[in-house]
Amino acid sequence: MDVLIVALPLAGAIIAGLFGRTIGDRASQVVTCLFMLIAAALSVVVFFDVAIGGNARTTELFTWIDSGDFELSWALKVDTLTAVMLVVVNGVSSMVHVYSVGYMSHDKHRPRFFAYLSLFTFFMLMLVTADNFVQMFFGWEGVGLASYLLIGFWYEKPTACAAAIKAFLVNRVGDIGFALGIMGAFVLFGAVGFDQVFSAVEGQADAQFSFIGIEGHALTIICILLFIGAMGKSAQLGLHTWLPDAMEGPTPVSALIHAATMVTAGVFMLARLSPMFEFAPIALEIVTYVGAATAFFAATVGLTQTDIKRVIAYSTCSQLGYMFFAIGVSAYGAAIFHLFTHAFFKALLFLGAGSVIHAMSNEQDMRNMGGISKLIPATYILMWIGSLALAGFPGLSGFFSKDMVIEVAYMDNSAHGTFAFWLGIAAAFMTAFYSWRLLFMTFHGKPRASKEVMSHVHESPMVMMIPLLVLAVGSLGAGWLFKDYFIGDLRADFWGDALFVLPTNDTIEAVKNIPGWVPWAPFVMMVSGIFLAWLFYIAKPDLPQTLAKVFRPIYLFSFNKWYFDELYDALFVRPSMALGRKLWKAGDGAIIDGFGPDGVAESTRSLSQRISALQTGYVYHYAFAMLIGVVALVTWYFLFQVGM
Amino acid sequence: MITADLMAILPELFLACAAIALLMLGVFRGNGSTQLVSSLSVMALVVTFALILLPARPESSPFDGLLTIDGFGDFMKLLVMIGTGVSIIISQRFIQREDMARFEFPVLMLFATVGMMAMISANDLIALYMGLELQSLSLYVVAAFRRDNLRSSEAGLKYFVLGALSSGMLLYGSSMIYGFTGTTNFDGIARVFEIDGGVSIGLIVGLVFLCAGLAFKVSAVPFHMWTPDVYEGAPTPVTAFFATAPKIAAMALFIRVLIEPFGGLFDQWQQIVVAVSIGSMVLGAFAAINQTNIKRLMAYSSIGHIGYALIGLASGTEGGISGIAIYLTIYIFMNLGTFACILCMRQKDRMVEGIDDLKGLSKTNPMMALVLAIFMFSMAGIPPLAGFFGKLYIFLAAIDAQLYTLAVIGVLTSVVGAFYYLRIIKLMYFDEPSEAFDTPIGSEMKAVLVITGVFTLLFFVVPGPVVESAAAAAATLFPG
Amino acid sequence: MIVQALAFYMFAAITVAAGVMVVSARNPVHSVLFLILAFFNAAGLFVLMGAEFLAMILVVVYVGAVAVLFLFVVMMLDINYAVMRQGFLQYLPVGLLIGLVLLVELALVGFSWVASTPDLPASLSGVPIPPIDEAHNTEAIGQVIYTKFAYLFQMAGLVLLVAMVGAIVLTLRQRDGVRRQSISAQVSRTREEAVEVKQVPSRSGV
Amino acid sequence: MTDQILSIVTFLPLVGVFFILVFIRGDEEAVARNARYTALWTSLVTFAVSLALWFGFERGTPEFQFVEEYEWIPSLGLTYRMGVDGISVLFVLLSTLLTPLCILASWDSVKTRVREYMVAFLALETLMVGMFCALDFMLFYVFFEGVLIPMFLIIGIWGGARRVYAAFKFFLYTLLGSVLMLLAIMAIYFQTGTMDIVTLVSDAQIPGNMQLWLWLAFFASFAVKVPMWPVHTWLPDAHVEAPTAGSVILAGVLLKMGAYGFLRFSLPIMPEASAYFTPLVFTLSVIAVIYTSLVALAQEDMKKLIAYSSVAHMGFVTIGIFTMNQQGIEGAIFQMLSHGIVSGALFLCVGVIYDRMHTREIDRYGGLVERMPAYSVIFIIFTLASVGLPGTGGFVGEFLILVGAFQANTWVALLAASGMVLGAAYMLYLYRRVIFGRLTKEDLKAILDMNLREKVVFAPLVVIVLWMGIYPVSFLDVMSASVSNLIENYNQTLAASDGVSLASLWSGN
Amino acid sequence: MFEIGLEHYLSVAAILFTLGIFGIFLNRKNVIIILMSIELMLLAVNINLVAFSTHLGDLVGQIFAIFVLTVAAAEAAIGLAILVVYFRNRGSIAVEDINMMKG
Repeated sequence: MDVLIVALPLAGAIIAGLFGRTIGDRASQVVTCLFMLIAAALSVVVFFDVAIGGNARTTELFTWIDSGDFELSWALKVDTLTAVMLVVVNGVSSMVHVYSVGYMSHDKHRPRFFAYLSLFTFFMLMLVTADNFVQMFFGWEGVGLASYLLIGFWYEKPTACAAAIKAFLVNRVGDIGFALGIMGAFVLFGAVGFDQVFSAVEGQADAQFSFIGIEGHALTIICILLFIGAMGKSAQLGLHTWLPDAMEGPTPVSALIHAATMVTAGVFMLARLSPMFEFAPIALEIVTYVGAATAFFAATVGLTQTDIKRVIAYSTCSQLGYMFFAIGVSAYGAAIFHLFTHAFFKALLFLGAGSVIHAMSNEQDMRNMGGISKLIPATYILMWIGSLALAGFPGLSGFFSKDMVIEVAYMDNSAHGTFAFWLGIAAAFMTAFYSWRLLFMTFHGKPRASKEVMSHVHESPMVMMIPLLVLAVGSLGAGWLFKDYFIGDLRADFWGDALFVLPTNDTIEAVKNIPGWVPWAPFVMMVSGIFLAWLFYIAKPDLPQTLAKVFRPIYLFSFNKWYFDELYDALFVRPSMALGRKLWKAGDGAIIDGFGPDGVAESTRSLSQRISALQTGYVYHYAFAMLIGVVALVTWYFLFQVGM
Repeated sequence: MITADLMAILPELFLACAAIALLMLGVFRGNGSTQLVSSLSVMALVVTFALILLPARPESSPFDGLLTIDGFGDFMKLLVMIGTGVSIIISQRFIQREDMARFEFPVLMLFATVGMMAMISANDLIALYMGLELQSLSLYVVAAFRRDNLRSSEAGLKYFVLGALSSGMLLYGSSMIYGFTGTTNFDGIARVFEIDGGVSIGLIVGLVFLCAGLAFKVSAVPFHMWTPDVYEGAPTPVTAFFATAPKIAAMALFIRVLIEPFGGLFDQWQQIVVAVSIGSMVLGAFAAINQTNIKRLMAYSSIGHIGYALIGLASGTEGGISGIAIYLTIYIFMNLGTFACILCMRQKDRMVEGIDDLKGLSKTNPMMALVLAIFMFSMAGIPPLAGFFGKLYIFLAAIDAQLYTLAVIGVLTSVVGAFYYLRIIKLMYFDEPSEAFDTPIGSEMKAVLVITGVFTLLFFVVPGPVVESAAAAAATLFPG
Repeated sequence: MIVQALAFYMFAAITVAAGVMVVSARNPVHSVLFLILAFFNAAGLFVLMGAEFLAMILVVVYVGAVAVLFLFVVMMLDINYAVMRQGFLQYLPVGLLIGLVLLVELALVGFSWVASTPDLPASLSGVPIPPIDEAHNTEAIGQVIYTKFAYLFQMAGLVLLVAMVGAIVLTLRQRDGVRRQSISAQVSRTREEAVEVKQVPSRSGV
Repeated sequence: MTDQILSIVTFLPLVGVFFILVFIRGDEEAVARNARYTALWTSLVTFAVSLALWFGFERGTPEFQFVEEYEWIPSLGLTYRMGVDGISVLFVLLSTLLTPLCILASWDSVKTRVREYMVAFLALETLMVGMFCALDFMLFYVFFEGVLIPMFLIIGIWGGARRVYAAFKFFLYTLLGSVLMLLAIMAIYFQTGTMDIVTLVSDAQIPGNMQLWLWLAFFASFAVKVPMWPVHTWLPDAHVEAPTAGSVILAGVLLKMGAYGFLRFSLPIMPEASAYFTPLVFTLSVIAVIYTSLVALAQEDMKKLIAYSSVAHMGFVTIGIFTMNQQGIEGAIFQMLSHGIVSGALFLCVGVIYDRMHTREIDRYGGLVERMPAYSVIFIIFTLASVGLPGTGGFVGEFLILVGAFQANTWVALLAASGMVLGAAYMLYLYRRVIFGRLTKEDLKAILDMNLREKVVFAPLVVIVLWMGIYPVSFLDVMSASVSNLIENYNQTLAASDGVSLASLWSGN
Repeated sequence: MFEIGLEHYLSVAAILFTLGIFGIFLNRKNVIIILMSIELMLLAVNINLVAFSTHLGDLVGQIFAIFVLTVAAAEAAIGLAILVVYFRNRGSIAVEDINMMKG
């Protein structure tokens, strides 16, 4: 069954990808969607079997790499953590597949699209079922590839191509960290299988290690390296720049990859590696700081964006920050729980946004929307549900997970915990603000689109709405339904061996003793955020403009995403190109060739000319040369060899 | 006594008599008999070849030690026979066409060959001198053989003037050696080094002069200056001849003189040989790059090759000498083949000598281009062609003798040298044809091309015979 | 002794002086004549050293044949006085220097022979000069040159043959249209070929 | 039959050469056609025979197998000795695999002097295979350098505009390096008295300071061949100017010869010097990886870009070799194999569109996916393999090398890993400019997708690349015993030597 | 001074030899002078040989000298023949004119 879950998407991808032309659009769609749905159903079965039933297991397929001690196999490890991810991945993926049938109905490359989607799902499943670092890396890079392909799906758009490459490259930067981390783990533990490594962690808890001249605690170094990988994939501050650009891809892609699944791989990885991180407190601290900073940063940027998908993208970024700082304070369960709920409502938001875009004839700029709540009421309602879940409205799924995250940060009772807590609170406020800003700008007010566009606004077809409904149900109920398992009292049985927390670090447990005001703080923030949004965009629509003028630098700073892209462009991209050109023309061309082969050839040629100029053709010169030869030799012997 | 002596020099004797007989035949039959005389000359060479191989010639020193008959000499003489024989064969058509078909031509080559054989066997300074002069005088004449051609006569004149100067030096050196050892006999000279104080500055200066004379004959730097001009000016078959047989003979003589009588002075002459060798390799490699005339290019190439061969001599070991023997064997085949190609370079019934005339040969005459390419790669020393093995043995000897610097310079210049060989291949294969050469080429040319080409190409398959007999030949120079 | 010395110095001085003139005379004919002078005086030196046969040969062969040959060619080619051209003086100092170095070195070698006369066994070559009362110079040479050195003698013959063949092949020209004497044809002529008897009728002419 | 299998594989192509030269007559058209078929069948049969090596090769032993030995030049102790171990057998197969594909790839693109072309290729195959099989030092050298001849002709005759420059540069550059190696071989011969590689590899006793010089001489040859920075500049020129199949062989096999030399000779015969010079190799390799990747980024010519990427990838290989641990070396060998396939395939990809448009300038393309979907798929597969995406052959080698490097020197691992980013950058950038975008150029609008012949060429390569990525064990198995034996010997020798003598190199000896 | 020893003869020979060489490479006039210079050199050699022969009491030197003379005569003949041929082609035997081939 485990094998089938993984293999079905691959089979779908191969069929649609290679034979899509032969079997036609329709067949491709049917095959991939069907396979995905079956896989999703199986995942749910597995979830109950493994997570609830406690049947963790590992299926070894066949040896992959075997080089000295570096030995590993293709394997499917299914424990609770994996099972959760299987549900999330396959669930969201199957919904997105179905949704895409409607959303992409006008595209002429549908088989390719579905092949990519299925391929992505396959890689994601390989990632979550890995029982060793390298297979995880396989899935890790594989999803990066699929993401690349999907972002660049509309290959005619230069921006899409650029975004695709950017996504791949930025991810690669993170992947280097991941790869080096794997290597460090291999050097330290002599193995790359999770089970072998985890069982050896305690023995190596104090091991020292030297990396690029830095002498230090081995586990910390390794964990930081691995975390760099997670940062790349999960778009954490510094390596986040690809995520907003990735919105160039079709919207279902954004929902699947850039909201629900791939970007959470980093969170998954850290959770998976909890036995290692637990022994690397400094690494955890760093995770917390980065996560909190991301949560805050992304939220600030989200305030001013005008592209509907970008707003949601920054929101994703921000929520990922939450998950990370939850992990940073050892609340792995909370992080995964947030991941789980976030998948539902973020996918819902994205698909909803897709529905809006679909309705608005592919318009994505919110400044050109407005006043369509009546025209597409179902979408409007669903977007409300998604936003409420995101903002953490009590009872909805986001409420349980997000509040938990903020609370554990508070209860960590440490500098980084507190830091994360306050930034989290601030971000919660902003989350509410930009979510409702989005709602208000999109659906309320006067229509700002052209007449023609407005006349075409229509509700999406059923094939798109059903997935939305399913996700909405998830957004509404998933938190309430599963909170006991993930973060509640049942969590010990639920997680089993999948997560590891040192008893001293168990912040989820500590939350039980939380001061009374803390759980209320996010709620207050949410309400005030919504109110502010209402004030700005319904009550006094001129206010934002005025504020933007008054606080222009701050506004621009936020609007331009803290100038990260510009910074990287100036720091890495352009210098690399320029350096490449310079090295090519000056390094290879002028210096190496100039002094090397070409220079030698040139001097040989001129030497040759000079030598053959000696051959004057005059007999007396020839005779003279002979004489010089003889005299030189004789003199040589007279001067240096007389001693004998 | 005298019978044994005469038996010992039977090949030389036969060849000399044959030459005289052919001379008479020519005189009586007139110039119309050139073809006949040529053919008979080749026959005479074949017989001589067979006589050398005759097992009834033990090692000996006939004529009171004036000569020495040994395996080394025989090996070199065989090479000389091949060089002369093939040169005569490939010259026939040329001399007919170029209006220089006179019967004296092959006869003079035979006389030169007799001289070479005398040189190779010389065991006495006087015998050395006589052999050398017999050879040189004949060569002076054949160089200027196209007497109505300015280039040819200029070549003869230059060769003569410088050759006379060199033999003057050689003689002066001989006289010194005679004076300081009291004998002209090689065995006697060798014995001097067994005496304490036998080595004197006079002897060394004499040796230097002697070496200068010999270096001129092998055209080693700085006594090489005649080579390019003479190679260019002399009629092409003569150039082919110059590049092969006399080189072998002079090299053999050089080796014999330095190893046998002056073996005791090894430490002294090694320096000369090293200097001369480096000079030759460097000059051969660099100067050739600039050439546009293929015969001139071959001249520089031969200077370079001699430089390599001298590395073997500089090592002064048996391995080195056998390396030279192998090197020269391969060298002679490559050169004869190359010159056969050059002799086929005719456009509109006119000889051409420009390297550029080879352009696009691979399209107009693929087989000839292929053979020439084989020779060029081989001369550049690229395995698996024969030329590589020649260099291999030479450098082996150098490394064995720990002449690392020499070896390194050698291989570096061989890379430079490879450039101009490749340039010829480039012209033939990479460039578009300019004008096709006249076809068909004579069947004797084809035969020469095929034999030398196959030898060069497939030498590596069975290198045994040449290598083993070269080793055996070298061994006879190093008794005990 | 003194007579010998004086004779040596005279011969040597004239030889060297003539040598200088051979090289430096402007008129090639003069050069040849100076060469002849140098040969004569060298012959004198040979006599001083007791090599009479060589001295004689030098005079007979060189002066009688070679030098005259030179003279003949010089006359035949009718060469003008050569004009010194540019570039000559430029090399002169270097040339002189190197020549001088060579000269000094050669001279040093000559002196070193006396200084370090090697302790050699008498007449390594086995052909000692016989005492004058046993055989004079010519006889002594004659005794070995056809026996011990017969091989070389034959080689010398070949060398001369080559020289002859070479000289002929290079310079002999058979021009078309030039009538040549054919002795064998002349000798073998018969009466029948040479004489034609004609019946001439009277009063009609041939 | 099985006793001489290596000789058969080596010299079978020459039989084809003989056939082509002797039996193929007729008008130009017929000659070309028959030459093509003869060459193809010869190389296919050779490949089929060589498969016997794959199946007959006994895994798990470091011994040389299929050894054969005949007298060659006894006076020098030279023998004709052939044999393969786990390291070389794979390269033999790589060579025999690529040759038929190359012939097939040049089916239509080579129109002039087809007969000579095929002869050159078959001769090249003989030399390549022979080089990997040779167990006699001199025999090895003969094959090693003999390769220059056909390659020189292939570049020079059938190459592009600047083919003469490229051919000369290639030839003289590599010749310069290898002649120095020749001297070193001789010195080793006189030091050890044998040319037998098996003996030399297992116990060569060479004094430390001599090792250094010898090592440098070998390095001169292999570094140029690999090519390592800064002696790499011949490669872009040669690649760009060579005909497609020539580039394939050049990248696929010829570059491996240098790295193979390091493995076969430098490490086992001169272990102390290898250890001594490891930092040098690492430095140059890291520079190569980063430097050439950056340069590749700036390229405007497709072939040149891929050529530079080859330099970068071979930088990985040299790092792997000198890590001196199982992962590093196995990774290096694996990387060589996969790079052989991948870069070969990439050159073939370039060839496909070059044949159609006769330009390699990147700017002249764009939006090809529109007209050439199959081509785009093939191209992206190899692009990704080149990038080192897990699941393709490129990943396993690269990753193992990095694992090895991490153990040897973390700086090297880090810097080399940064090459992964740059590698992805230039390859994807290339792909984007060629394949993606809008199809605006008029002349591209009629371009045709790959035909059956071209697909047949690529099919085995795709299969192998994926096979190597998903089930690399089948290759690692073959080499592991030989590699561990190599490392063991190396460590033993190193442990036995005091290492003090090495210092004398710089204080003069 | 008045004791005439070997070194005197050798010195004369050395001077003559050097003169001969000088004649070859310093002479710019005509080739015949070069031929004569060669004769001078050979004469020097002969003086050397005879001197050594006398002082060693060994006849071989003189024999050698005889052969040298013989060869020198032959050489002169050939040399002059070539010279004549050259003159016929070029119309000059000035040394500076003999440079058709160079480089």
